[in-house]
Amino acid sequence: MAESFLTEAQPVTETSSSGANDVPPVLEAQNIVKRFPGVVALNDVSVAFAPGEVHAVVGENGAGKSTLMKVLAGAHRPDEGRLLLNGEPVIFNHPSAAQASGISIIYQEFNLLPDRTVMENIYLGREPHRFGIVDYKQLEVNTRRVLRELEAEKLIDPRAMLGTLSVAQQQVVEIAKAISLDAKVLIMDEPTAALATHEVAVLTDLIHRLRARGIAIIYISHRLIEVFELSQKVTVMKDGELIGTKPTSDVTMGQVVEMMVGRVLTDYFPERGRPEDIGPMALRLENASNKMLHNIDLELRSGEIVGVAGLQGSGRTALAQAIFGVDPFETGTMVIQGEPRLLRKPAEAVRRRFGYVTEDRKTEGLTLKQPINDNVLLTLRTLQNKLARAFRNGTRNDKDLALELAQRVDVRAPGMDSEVQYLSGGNQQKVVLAKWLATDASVLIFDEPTRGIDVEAKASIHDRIRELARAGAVVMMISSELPEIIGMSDRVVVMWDGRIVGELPGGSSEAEIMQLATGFANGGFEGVAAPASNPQPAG
Amino acid sequence: MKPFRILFFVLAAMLMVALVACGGGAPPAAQQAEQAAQQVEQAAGEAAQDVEKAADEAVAEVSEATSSTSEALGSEGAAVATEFYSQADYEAALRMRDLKPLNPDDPVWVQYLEENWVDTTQYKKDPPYTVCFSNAGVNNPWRVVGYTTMQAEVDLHPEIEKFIHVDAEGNDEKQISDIQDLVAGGNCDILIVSPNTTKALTPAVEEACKSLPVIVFDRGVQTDCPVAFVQPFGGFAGYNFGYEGAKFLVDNLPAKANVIALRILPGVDVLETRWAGARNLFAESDLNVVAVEFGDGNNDKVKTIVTDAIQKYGHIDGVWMDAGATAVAALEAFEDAGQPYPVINGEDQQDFLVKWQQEGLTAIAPTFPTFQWRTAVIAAMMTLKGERVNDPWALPQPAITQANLDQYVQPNMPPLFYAMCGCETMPDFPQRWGGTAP
Amino acid sequence: MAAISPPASQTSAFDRARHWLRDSRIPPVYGILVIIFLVSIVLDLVFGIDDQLYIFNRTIMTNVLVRSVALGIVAVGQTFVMIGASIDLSVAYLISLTAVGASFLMNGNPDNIWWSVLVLIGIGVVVGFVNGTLITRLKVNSLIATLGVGLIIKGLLNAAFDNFAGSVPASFQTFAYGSIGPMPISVLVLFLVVAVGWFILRRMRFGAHLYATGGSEEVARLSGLRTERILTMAHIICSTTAVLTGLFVVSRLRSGAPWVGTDGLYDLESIAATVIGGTTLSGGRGGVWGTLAGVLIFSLLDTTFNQIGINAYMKQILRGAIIILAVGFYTVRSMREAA
Amino acid sequence: MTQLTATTSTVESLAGRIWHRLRTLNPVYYIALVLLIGVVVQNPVFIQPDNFLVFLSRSAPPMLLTAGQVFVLVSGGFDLSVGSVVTSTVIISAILANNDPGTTWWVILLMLAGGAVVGLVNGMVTAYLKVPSLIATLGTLLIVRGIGLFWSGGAPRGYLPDNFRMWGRRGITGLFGLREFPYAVILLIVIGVLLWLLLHRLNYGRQLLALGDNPRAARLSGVNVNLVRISAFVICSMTAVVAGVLLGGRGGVSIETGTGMEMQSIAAAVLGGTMLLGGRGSVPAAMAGALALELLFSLLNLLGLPKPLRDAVQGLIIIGAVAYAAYSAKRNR
Repeated sequence: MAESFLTEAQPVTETSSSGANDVPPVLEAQNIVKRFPGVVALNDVSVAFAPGEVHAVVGENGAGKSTLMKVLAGAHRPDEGRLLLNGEPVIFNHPSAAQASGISIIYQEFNLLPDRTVMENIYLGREPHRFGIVDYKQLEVNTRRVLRELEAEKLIDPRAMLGTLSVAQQQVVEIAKAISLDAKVLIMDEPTAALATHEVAVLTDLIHRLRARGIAIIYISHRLIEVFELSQKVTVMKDGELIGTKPTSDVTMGQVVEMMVGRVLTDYFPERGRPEDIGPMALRLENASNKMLHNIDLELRSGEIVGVAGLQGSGRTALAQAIFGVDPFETGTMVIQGEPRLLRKPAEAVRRRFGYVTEDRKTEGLTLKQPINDNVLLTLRTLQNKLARAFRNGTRNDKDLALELAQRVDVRAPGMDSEVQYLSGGNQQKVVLAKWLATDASVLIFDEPTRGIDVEAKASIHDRIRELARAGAVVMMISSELPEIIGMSDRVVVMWDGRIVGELPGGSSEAEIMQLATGFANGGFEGVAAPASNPQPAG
Repeated sequence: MKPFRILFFVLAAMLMVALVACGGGAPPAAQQAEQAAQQVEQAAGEAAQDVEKAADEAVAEVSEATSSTSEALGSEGAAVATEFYSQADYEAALRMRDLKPLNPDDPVWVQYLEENWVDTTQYKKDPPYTVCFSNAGVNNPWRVVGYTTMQAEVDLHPEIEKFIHVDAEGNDEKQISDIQDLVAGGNCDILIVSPNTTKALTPAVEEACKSLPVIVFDRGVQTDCPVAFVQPFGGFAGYNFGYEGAKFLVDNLPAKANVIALRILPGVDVLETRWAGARNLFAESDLNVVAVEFGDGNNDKVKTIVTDAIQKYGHIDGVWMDAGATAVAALEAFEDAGQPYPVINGEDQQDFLVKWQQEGLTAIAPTFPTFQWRTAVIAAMMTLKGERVNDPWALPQPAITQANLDQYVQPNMPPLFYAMCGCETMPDFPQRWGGTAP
Repeated sequence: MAAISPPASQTSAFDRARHWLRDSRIPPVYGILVIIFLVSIVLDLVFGIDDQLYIFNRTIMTNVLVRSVALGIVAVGQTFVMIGASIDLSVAYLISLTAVGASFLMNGNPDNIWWSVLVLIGIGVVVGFVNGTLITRLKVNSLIATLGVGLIIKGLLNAAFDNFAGSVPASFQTFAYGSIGPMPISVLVLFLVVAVGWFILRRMRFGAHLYATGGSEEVARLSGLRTERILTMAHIICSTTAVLTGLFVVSRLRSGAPWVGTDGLYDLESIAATVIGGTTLSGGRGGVWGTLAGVLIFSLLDTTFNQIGINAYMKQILRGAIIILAVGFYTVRSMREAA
Repeated sequence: MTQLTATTSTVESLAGRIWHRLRTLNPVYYIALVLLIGVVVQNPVFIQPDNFLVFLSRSAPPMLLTAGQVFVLVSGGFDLSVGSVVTSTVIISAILANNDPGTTWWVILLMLAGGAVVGLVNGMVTAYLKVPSLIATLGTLLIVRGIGLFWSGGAPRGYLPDNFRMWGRRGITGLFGLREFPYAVILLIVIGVLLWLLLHRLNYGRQLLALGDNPRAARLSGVNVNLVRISAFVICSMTAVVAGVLLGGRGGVSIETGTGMEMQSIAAAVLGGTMLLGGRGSVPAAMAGALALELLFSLLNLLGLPKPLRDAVQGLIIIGAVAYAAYSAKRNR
């Protein structure tokens, strides 16, 4: 979609996917075209998926992967082209039709209901029943059976409310739901996005088992390492078109990246901070605690990027939110520029020139129905409540400032008055960044700054983060992607169970970080999932 | 957009049905009305000796006739009321107009126009008494003045130990529950009911009659079981109210004068009969009733209606109202439009009376007197003491005219104080009614 | 706090009761109901105009239940749509329509009862279908769609009838006035409606699907549920309960007038009772037993206010305050739980 | 998707720009225009400046009420208490003023303060107790109305003095050769412009829109969420007081004043393109929505449609307008 300044991608010649395995495909898409007003989301895409195979689909954001998956799963109807299931043409009018044909999809955002029990979630729409009356006993039996197949029956109580489960447990429920559908084709859209590394291992294990059962798995991910570990075939998409499908063993990671972006990416990360950039101590936490965090001691210096590593739920986000005053510290001190002060609410943090790029841009970072202009200026405006300055809103001055900021972070959009809900994930993230540039934030906290965005936008955001540090800002960066932590940080802080369990210099190895993050070094190990708390009877 | 089309079709069909139901065929209705009216007169005339019997026969035809009449009168077929019109009642009201109180020396609130004595010895009881009152609501100024007067009357009777007031807030359903509660409580010696609507409260009153003596006043019920029904003109006050105002307009306006009829809302019996009382007279007159509109008793809406009517018809010469609470707002519409005041009927509210006196209007104020709230208590006391009472108790229904206007203007009272309360001599007047000592 | 807590085996009866209450999933609104009940007794003792406590008068307590019937039945329907994250403001007008329609169609003749009831339920189904279609297919906000449909019903009704029309036969009035033993039939009908509502919501697939639709329309749709149909069905159920309430009202009044529904404030009060009962406006949570308690709170207050002879306007003020406080208590409580 | 440049508009020519502007103009303006033409065809004298001003001054209270309601609606809430605030303003003012012209000013100020208190209660209950505003304001609806009626004993007492009533009833005479330029219209313009500035030209308004769009994002961006939310309710209640002063002035004391205005104001705002549950809305468009409804009432009246059918048509039009908006929003995606 983005009008690339790069050289045109060289079309990769289609290599026939024949060879070792000549199993007939279970699901095949032929010449699919899908248009949205003003955009061709899919242009003449043909691809086939074989049983017992993990087929990775990769591409930048906006490449059309998700649209293709929605077409396969019956959530969108293609404008042209057709789908073949076991060689027969099929038309899905509704996701349920695809589901009935054995095609299941696990979306990026969980499709589960927090206020319903596990078993109700797994069998939603397919409850065993007689005359419309649900047989809850049978439902529980069925659920237990499915969980047993996944070797997860001890992990999850079928009668527990879903909202009480951990993220990883919920992921298992999602997969259980797909399995229970007797799926022949399982589509997984970024299944590891919300998982910590060791949780990924459980998932990988599960995928191998599913594959052995002859299920075709379509696996979408930005994480190329996983793709290469798991998949037998890889399909690359770009700008709504299919660039090529190859056996994974035939290509290198570099080649795939090249197909994705149309160039060789040599340098992922900007240069690390030089000693002369790193300034004096600007923010210090002493023995700070709240419900989720225990005795946090932390020093942040200007000009330095501090990476925060840890598993999901280790308190990384809680730390960011405590510093920023969302869920403030209850005891302890925070010293800001030599002045002891705990921030009690975000407004106070913003006034002190703190910035917080949240983990989830859609629910926490952006006002989706407002134009780019207003999103970029939102924080600045909260600082300008004096009447005289307040009137600047809408003036030429203001618009120029917003435009300048948007250009600085390289937002691509039809205009400053386009609503951010219509932008791609990468551009949305850039808008969030611009919002904090507007206030000249001197302390910046990034929580998963590049989650779910494409390679190009990623690099651009990494550059911007380093630039800010160079300019003297205090930067704290939380990330689940260890390469990002390692590549970006001048110093790495590792969290576990609401505590800081170690500090490592920049450039430490993944192994060193993981040892701390998984708690090996602390004499304890918390499994994939905590036991289900508070089982609730159904009813 | 298939559902869109289906829905549109359904809605359009609903709308068309409604248009037809509203009497789209207005033009021939006028002729029919005349014929029907004549038939009705005949029918009524023939049955004059035996009114009771004739009423039943006439009702069917009458309803047809009056509905057409109202269409002829209303702009384009104003809503049709059939249930509340009875030719016999209308004539009874006209007959009452000629009657004088049989006990002229007593205060007006215990006067009666006819003798309909019933014996109450079976209810005789020794004091102290617990009097229960199920009130339709105190949701308009008339009812507030009435209820205040009633409380003052209760205070005059030391033999009443407890006075239990239950307010239905204008809700039929609630009033039924209230009456059931009062009866079930078993403490009431007598029950006074001011029904919210005639028809809906009838079953509940019938049920209550089985357990204790009941007095009904203000609006009626369709049963004879209460000991007494207290109302001016013995239940025909509505017809007289409307007739009084309409007659004044007919007498004081030239032929072809434009008249607008302002009503509160359709379907309430006391208001429907008022319009019925006026409608016949207008139909016979040469006045030009240009519009019949409902203003919800809302000053703002009334003003809008009158302003629009003045704009549309150029001039309005007469205003008939079924209730006077918004009379001043209607007059102000004339002031604001720079037009001369119309000939108008209001009611006995202070703001209207004051305006009338100040501006020298050509006006009349028929009343639905609030003193009947006193009478209800008095009737209850008479019942419990075993004295005979009238059922129906036909109170007089005085109107305020130019001749006696000065007597009722009391600028120290609130604007929506109803002058015909018979409360001037009661203790704590005027403070209790929200007034200031003159 | 933790330091001096007794060992688990020696928990007091109170603690055990508390845990039992928490595990039993009794809607917390029953706590409010009990509190209001106790307050009523105190008020009656202090300010009561009767000699004895009305609470212990069986007839009056039965009347409290009878008072709940009209609002209770329609509030069950309102609970359905609110679980589906929708709302229905047209019920008051539909109640009027039913009341008028019933007395008009039956016109005092007992032979007309059955087909009239069927016709009216048919009208209810159509109205529910129109509401549901507007909301699910044309994507009109439920508040506006049902307000608009309500206005249309009101207009058509007032155009056709401006008055009490006809009457229902005496045999039909057994619905409102008859009783089986000490129990009024209407109260039995209320409990039946609540029980059926509970059964549909908690035991039937449709109920599970409705909760899912209200919890997240997107999730439900992607799980293969026909959310449009489900929500439309919920609206049809709601309109049907409104018809039932209308039938109850008319059997009580003997004859229906176009204003009985709106005067009864059934639209806003059914929403308030449902919310007090623990069903959230955002959908996916709640149930009919909670709603029943919400309705009982209203009628208990009505009766108490009558018994202590409180001024009608003061009554309004108190009622408003109780709505806010009850729901406030709720949300604050759930916030504490979440934290 | 291109890199952003200073000139974002792709349309160059003036005519093209005007056409673009007309095409993207909120449809409510066209609805209002069509209705206006309809009224004028039925009643040509309507368009005479004097008559039109009378109409405008009559429409001023609902228009102001709608403009105030927009503030709450864009913040993601509802205010059902405005009708009660109007009623109580009229009733309590009459009691306090009691026909003494000397009291007018402090009574009006007191009423505005009272309105602010009601808004504060609405806002604080919504913001701190987290009660959904639909329920919170339903509660205050009962409370405010109850207080007004309790104080007066159920029937209006006292008079509104003439200098109080002039705001809704009188005007400046002899201006531009007009019979009278109503004060209500002046107030409408002044307050309308003020509210427009507040929502569309002040930082406050953008924060309010952001809050309605995504409260959590707004909070994390430093918006003082509670303050902004509460102030929206305060603004709404205070405009309701102004509407009450105008209505009391226009019609005099009555307990019926204000009934049903809450739903009407919400419907009018929605007709003007305000999105329920927040994030989108415009003061001028909402006022145009209110004006369109008033024009519709006039037109239906002129057409001689019986009153009941006017309700039905009003219902149809509201549904139709919102369905159209939803339909075109879907098409534009």
